[in-house]
Amino acid sequence: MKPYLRDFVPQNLEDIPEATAYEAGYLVTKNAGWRNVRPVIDNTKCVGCLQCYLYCPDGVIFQDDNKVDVDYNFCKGCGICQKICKVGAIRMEAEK
Amino acid sequence: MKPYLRDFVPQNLEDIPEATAYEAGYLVTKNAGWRNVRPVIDNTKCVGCLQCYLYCPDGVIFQDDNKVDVDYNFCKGCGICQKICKVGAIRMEAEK
Amino acid sequence: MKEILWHGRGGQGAFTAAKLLGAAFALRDDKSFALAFPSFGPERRGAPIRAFTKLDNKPIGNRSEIEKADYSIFLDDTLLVSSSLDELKGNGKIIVNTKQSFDDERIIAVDADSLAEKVLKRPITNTILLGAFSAVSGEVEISDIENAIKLYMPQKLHAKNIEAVEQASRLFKEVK
Amino acid sequence: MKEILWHGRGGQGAFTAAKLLGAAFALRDDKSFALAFPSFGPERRGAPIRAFTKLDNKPIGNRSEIEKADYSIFLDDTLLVSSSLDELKGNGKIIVNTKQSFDDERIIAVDADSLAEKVLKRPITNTILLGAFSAVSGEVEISDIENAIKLYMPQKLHAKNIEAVEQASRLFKEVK
Amino acid sequence: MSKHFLSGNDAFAYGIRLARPKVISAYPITPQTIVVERLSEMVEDKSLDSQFIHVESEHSAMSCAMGASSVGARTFTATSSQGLLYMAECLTYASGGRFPIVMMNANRSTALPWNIYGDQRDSLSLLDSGWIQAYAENAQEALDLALLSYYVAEHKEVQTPFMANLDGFVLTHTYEVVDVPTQEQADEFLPPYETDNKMDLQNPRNLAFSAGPATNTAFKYKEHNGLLNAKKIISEAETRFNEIFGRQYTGLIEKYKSDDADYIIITLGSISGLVKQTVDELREQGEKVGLVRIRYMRPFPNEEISQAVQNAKAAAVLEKDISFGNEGTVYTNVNSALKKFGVEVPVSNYIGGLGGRNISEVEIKTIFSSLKTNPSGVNFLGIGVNDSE
Amino acid sequence: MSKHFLSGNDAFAYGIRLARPKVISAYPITPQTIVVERLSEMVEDKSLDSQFIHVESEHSAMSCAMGASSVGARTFTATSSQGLLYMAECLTYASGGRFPIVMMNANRSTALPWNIYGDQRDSLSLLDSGWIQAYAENAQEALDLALLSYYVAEHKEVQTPFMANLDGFVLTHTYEVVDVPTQEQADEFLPPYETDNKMDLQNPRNLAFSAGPATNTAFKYKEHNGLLNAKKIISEAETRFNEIFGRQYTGLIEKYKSDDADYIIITLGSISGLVKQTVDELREQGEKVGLVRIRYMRPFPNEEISQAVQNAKAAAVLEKDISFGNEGTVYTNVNSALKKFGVEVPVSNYIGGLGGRNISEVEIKTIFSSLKTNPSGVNFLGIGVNDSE
Amino acid sequence: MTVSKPVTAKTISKDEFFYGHKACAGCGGSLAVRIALKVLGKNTVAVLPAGCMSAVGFNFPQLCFSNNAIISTFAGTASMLTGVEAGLRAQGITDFNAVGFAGDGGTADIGLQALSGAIDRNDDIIYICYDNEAYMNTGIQKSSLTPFGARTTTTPAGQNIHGNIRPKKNMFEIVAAHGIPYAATASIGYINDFMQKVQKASEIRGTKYIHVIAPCPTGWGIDTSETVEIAKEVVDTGLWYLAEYENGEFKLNHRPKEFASVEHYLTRQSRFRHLTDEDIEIIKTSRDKKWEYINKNFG
Amino acid sequence: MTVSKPVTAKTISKDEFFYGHKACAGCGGSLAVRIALKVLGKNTVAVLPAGCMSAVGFNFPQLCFSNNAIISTFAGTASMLTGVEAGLRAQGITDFNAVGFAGDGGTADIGLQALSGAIDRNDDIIYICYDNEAYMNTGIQKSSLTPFGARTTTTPAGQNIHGNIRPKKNMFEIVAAHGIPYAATASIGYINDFMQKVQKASEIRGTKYIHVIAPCPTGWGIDTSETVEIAKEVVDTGLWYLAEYENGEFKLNHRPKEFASVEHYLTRQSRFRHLTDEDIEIIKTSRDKKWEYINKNFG
Ligand SMILES: Cc1ncc(C[n+]2csc(CCOP(=O)(O)OP(=O)(O)O)c2C)c(N)n1
Ligand SMILES: Cc1ncc(C[n+]2csc(CCOP(=O)(O)OP(=O)(O)O)c2C)c(N)n1
Ligand code: SF4
Ligand code: SF4
Ligand code: SF4
Ligand code: SF4
Ligand code: SF4
Ligand code: SF4
Ligand SMILES: [Mg+2]
Ligand SMILES: [Mg+2]
Repeated sequence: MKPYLRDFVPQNLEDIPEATAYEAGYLVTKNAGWRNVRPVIDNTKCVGCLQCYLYCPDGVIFQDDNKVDVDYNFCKGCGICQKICKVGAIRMEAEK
Repeated sequence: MKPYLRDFVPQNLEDIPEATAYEAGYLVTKNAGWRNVRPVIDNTKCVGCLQCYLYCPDGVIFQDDNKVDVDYNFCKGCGICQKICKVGAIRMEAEK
Repeated sequence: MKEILWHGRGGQGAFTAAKLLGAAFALRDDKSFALAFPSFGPERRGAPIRAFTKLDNKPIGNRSEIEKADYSIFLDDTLLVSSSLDELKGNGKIIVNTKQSFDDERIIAVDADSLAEKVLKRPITNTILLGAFSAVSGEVEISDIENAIKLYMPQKLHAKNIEAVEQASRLFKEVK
Repeated sequence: MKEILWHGRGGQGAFTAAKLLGAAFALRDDKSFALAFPSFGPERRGAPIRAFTKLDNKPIGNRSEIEKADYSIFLDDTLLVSSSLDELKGNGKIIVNTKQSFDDERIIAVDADSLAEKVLKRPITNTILLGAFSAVSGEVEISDIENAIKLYMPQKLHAKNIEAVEQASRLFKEVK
Repeated sequence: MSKHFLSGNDAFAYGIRLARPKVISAYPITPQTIVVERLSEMVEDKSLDSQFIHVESEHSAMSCAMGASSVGARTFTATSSQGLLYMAECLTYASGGRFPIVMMNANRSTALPWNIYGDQRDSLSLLDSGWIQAYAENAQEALDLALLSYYVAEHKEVQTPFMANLDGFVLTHTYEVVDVPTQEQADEFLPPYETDNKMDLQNPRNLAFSAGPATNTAFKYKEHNGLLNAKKIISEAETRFNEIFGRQYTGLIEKYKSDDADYIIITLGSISGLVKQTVDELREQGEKVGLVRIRYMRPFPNEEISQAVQNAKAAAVLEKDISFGNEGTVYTNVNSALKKFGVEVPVSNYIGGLGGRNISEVEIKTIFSSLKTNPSGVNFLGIGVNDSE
Repeated sequence: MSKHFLSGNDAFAYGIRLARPKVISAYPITPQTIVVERLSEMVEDKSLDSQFIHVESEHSAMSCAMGASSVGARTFTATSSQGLLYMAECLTYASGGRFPIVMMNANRSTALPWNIYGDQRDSLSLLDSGWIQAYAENAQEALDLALLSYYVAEHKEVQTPFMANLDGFVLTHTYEVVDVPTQEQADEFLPPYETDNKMDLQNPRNLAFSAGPATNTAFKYKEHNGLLNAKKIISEAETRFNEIFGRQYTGLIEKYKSDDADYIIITLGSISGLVKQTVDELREQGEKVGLVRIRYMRPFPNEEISQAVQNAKAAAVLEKDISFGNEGTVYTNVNSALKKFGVEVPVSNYIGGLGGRNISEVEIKTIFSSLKTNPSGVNFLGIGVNDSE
Repeated sequence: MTVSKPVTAKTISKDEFFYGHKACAGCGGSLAVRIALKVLGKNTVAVLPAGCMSAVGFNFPQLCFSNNAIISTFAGTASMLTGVEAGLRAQGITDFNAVGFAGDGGTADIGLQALSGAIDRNDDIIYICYDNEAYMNTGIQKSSLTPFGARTTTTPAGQNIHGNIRPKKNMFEIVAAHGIPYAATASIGYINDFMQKVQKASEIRGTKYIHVIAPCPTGWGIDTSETVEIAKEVVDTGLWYLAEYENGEFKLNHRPKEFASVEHYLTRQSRFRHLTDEDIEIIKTSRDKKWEYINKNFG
Repeated sequence: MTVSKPVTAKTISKDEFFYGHKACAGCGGSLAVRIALKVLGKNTVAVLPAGCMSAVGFNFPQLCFSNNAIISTFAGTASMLTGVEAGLRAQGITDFNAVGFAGDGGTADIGLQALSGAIDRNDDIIYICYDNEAYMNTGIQKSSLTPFGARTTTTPAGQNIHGNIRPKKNMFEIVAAHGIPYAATASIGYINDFMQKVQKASEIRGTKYIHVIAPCPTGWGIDTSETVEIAKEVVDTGLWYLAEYENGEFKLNHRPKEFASVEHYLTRQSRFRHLTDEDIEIIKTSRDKKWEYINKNFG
């Protein structure tokens, strides 16, 4: 369970709800464009301690077979995970 | 220094101030009509301890030559002074 | 329309009487209407207050205070002053709780204090004056007042107050 | 009216550049007018933002965002996308901080990062792009920009940024 | 139904009990307090099954009501004067959020100077806040409004909070005979509250969000239409009300002998009773006078008022408020209606009852007679000044 | 004087510094914040000798300002939107107390939905609160209003608080050239604040008291007249302002090519710039169009507007607000003015810019052209709906 | 910290600053206001929010304060005080006291936030809460300082609920937790103690808070003559205590040798007359718990 | 009181409830909200007042909470929570958490009164203050939780004034002084401690308050990657402490063996960079005084 991207963007009068109430977790834009650097996880080094997962403010690190992976649609490249990873399994790479 | 009764009661448009600001301590009505019983001080018993003066919620007991007296215009007859007076110098009398 | 003005001090129950009278009158049938209200304001316990009852056989549109009364009722005779008579309509009457007597025929004296002492064992005279009003004015039946008391006073006060109303009324019925 | 659109990320100083440009232009004489404003909104640090400068020789009544620009200036080439060209007027130009080169003549590339590294010792390219704009467009004199910098940047940044503006401008003057 | 001798506050409390709100939050203020006291007694004696929340201010009273409404609970609150102003932020919040909260407002003057008595500056100064605003004439209408209000407010096509206004003291504290319906009747009239505009554990939703420039107008337009739809739903509710309770109300305005009247007073609230009585008297004397009583200030009865006065020779708006530096707010609204409908009847403005000043029968007669000669401008009752420009 | 490139907020802060307020209390809210930040900097760097009070809410900001004013100190505060609503109780308190506080309001939409952008529902929804309300067109006028406001508010014949409104973002956050007067000029223009309406250790007074039914109307009448007097004093202040600063303002309204216009837009605030530009353009094409810009909503320019539009064929009120269940509030006020003065020019209403939606030149042209054919009803820009009844 | 000699009945100013007011006969609140003003003297600017004291003292043209005084909004006591203080200081005036008198509702409920803000800024003001344990001016509704068990018009006592079910909010400790320069509790039943605390407050710079129990015969259901007695009794029973907070330390000023009867205290008041033995037991237990705490933490 | 096993990185719900939001990169507040919701689970109704967290999470149609969530007025977090709780309970629904997330300004300033009211009623809600030490959403203005010395846009640092001149209000102790069932301090730098406190709060009935330090890279002037580090450092320096209040007792949860360098902590943040040695001395002295108090009073 997690907010996720939808195709439909309500814009017209009919699509806009009557009250300020709408489906929870409805996403229509990504945050990828915010990033200058991206975290890259070296799965060979990762020990699955989940500290990066715990401390990511955006919650974009997820568990993947006892290892972890990043949802680059929403990672902002803050670099917290890189600092948190005690074994140095994460490095930040320039986006360009 | 004390609020006191005035003769002039502002009622007309001209007499009413421009803003909600007026002379401090301006009284136009008495409280005597509130009283069913009145405190009467027996000056022969009074020892001038001033406790009645201190505890009167309306501040209507005043010092008079080391004794005390009551401003009956504003005394409400609550009876606190009578209870406070340790020497029994105050008794409450029916108003009628 | 009959207009009844009540005078008392906060706590003496003037407004309760005003309200009971209104209820007694208005609930008796579909053609009776009443308004009852206190004088509105920041008055505190001890301060003189007024209350109002208006009785009519059609809906009453005027919610203003009564200026001239058919009956002006005083729960406490210290409140009765000479200008009190100015508050009466031409043939208006004052009913006052007092031990004094008056030689003005517009003023009807009732020793409600004594009656209250006897019947209620408390110095509350409002229902007694209501009983007196009923007898004097004939505007409302004792049974209607009893009905109002049952509806709008706490249960434990019913019996004594009904008794008070009846005794007060009897006082006048006898006199008359 | 000349309309200049600025693109950057929060913190890169796009709006400062927009404002300096407006000040440089408008304070030079009584016949020059400018508006400068950021894109309004809850955007946070890191999010792409836009800023706007409008230059004219009469008071500017239209406070709306620029839809089609004479110059669209990018402080960061990751923000430059193919649709960026749609934001230009017919003869509009893009000025972009980049190490790449483009074979579209509407796009003018400036390696502002390198120049910033050299002159400012910090990766802040806004005044460099302002210098570039001055040289490319001829809309505003270097001296006016310097004046604006002196008025609206903190004292300790004056010298370096003036240097940056001048060097950037020279870059283009030479090329041209 | 059974007859009772009740004050306006009591009557409203009886009506609210019949409506079975799930949550009641309120803060004391004269002259509203009695309605809340009654409800706390009903909760204590279990004749009303409701959560009674003692909040620490009116802002919290409304905020709490919105919280309860946001999970689909029917809610009630009440206030007056300073209290209404103190919760002003929450008023637009509730209407923008389309929470169909019902609030009783005891109309009272606003400080400064302080004054606890009845005038209507409190609610009329917040006319733009997106609430339905109704004004009761007497205790019976007060009780009935308590029931009608939920019907209208919660209706799918309306979804708008409802402020029922009772004149302070002269209505809230005045006792009169009131027919109190039975719970069965009330239940037949008023369905339970159902809505999509709520947080739901089965079907999570995000509420009360931001909407930027692109979509904001749409939300505001819908809100506006919710209020406009209320016109129809008020009428629907009143018809249904009459079927069940046998009392028919008349929609946004009440016309009293105005159809053929030459001179009309337009007013609202409990003073209407006295105006009616005066109309009757003057009619007996052969004067063709009438009353148009505004029952709802929002949605505003533009068309209804215009039609009601179009054949008169002159009309006066009598109101208990003033928009300083202009004129009475009701007058402004009425004028706008007449302007739009091209009604050229001259209309003057009488500001009366400020700070609880009594409006007398004599004054009402004076207004009627002044309509024959000087039908214009802003006049203050109790000052004797005509401020026409 | 010297020229600067300033935002509306900056300009206002410069103006306030020149007015030398003794106490400043404020609470942050977008898009007002900058003005307060600037002032806190000026206090820090000692270019302004003032007490800067960090209050914990807007209610306290205004309450603190009233406290300071009640001892005779010139005071300033600023707010916007939710903040203005949160202090609503204090607005009527300040006006009823006749405290000549100056407040800058950054016009912003009000929740719900949340929206930080500029529309004018905040201040227009509190039009009845007894404050003078001015609306600036640009940063220069903003700065000048900061000085003019104290002159008018504190004048013996006015004694009324003053709300200077700046459109959020499009004015508060937009930079343009502003002439900043010297302190000497400002001191010449604006005398120190002197009043009897204060607590004074030498001459004790009781303030902000109660006034019952007998006297309340008198206080309200005086308050009303204070606002009406402001009309004269605004004009006096502007004349004096021109003498010293060489800029002449035009009182309650500004007429822009409206004298001979067939079609007129009536509006307020910064959108007027675009309307002027459009008028110029259309005039060049031979269209007889014009603008009436409302500079003051209170006191309301009934007569001025009526005169300005009486010879037109049609007019439109363009405004950034809506009184739900009725129409735009400015429209209502304008209609009432025209009704009273018997001006039969048809007037329609355009609600635009809600929640910061842009109003474009094309839309303004459309309004002008629609005036030729369909001059009535309530229209929403950005929805394409005509709501005429 | 106090340097002056403690003020007494003999030495207190003979001026009356609160006089001719329309408070009920025997009103404890009016006694608190009267005495505090006499201690503070004529250079005092008083701010009173909506509540009984302003309602009875400011009915134009009956204006019952002879010093400078103003009504604030109900929520605005402290913030208006801040403005008064800053406004005078900004004009170069320094020899004055800015004092607020707010009821329990105006202090612990709707005025709490502004008070907290003023303490946080450490504004140089005196804030006196006269606590009559309910919203009296509007007709005896529950406030957060209404004690457990009390009947009010919004906490009716009946078969199902025995009056107020929540304990009294602890304003004294809440204020102390702000690190205020001076805070104290008092009772009009111990008026000398109260006078000295007011005097002390006037001699300290920064924010001062005094919380004084001021019984209300009307709301508590006692005779008008019993106000002072009952204000003493509440201290003697240990249900209220006299203490100070200064320099970060709590100090108990008065320790009853043995507690007076809680039953007697409660049953003489009609607001408590419905309480069952169990209810009274709860009250005693919570008192004892409080005193455990006091004994542990107060100097 | 907690019976459940403490939640950890391994056992915490894999659901994400706060996702796709527009907070600045590295935002501490969003981490606090995210983690708390993961602990509380899907039957949670969240109330957020105006502030960064609502501003970044609720821009229609980008709605970033997958649980039920609502924005309250800025002042209305606690009172809206009360309504949510009462409204659900009145409908017979009991298996849910009502949680509020308010900033320091929304908690200690404009929302304090409503919070105090909710605690006083002992409403069954969890109130979490994410403290980033200023009004961040409006651009870094001073709140009453801004620490001494910090530069904000309304407490500029210059020749005459060195940033904020007032100490941080002590919300934890103010809340505790209300006699709340449970209160705690926390830091996102010690996330396990925070998680367990949230878990504990969810298992206690009545009002719960958790005050979590949540650094803001934008407002504090640090790199986006340093948020967690600095949140740990503030605890290690002793400038913040991890504690609980329960059953009327304070308990310290973590005692740094020796304090980390205050200078290092301060100077790495641009908001403190202007501080003089004397300013820093003041900060250290007041920390030491606080720890004296903690050592004396906390279990
Ligand atoms: C915003 C607002 N809400 C409510 C009121 C109504 N009100 C006036 S006084 C009062 C009661 C005051 O109680 P308290 O502060 O305890 O003082 P007391 O009357 O007991 O002396 C209330 C509720 C008001 N004036 N303003
Ligand atoms: C009544 C009111 N006043 C002011 C605001 C403006 N405002 C919105 S968020 C905010 C700052 C919030 O600060 P804080 O509570 O610390 O949360 P943060 O933004 O730091 O997360 C302010 C001042 C508002 N929304 N409502
Ligand atoms: S912190 Fe490092 S080791 Fe631990 S899960 Fe993340 S990447 Fe793997
Ligand atoms: S860089 Fe930041 S947002 Fe991206 S995964 Fe790492 S912690 Fe999360
Ligand atoms: S209390 Fe008694 S003895 Fe003392 S002064 Fe009063 S009357 Fe005299
Ligand atoms: S009876 Fe009461 S008011 Fe009169 S003097 Fe004695 S204490 Fe004072
Ligand atoms: S109600 Fe109580 S507090 Fe109010 S004036 Fe009367 S005795 Fe005093
Ligand atoms: S400003 Fe600070 S608190 Fe707000 S979103 Fe950015 S990092 Fe988070
Ligand atoms: Mg009280
Ligand atoms: Mg914050």
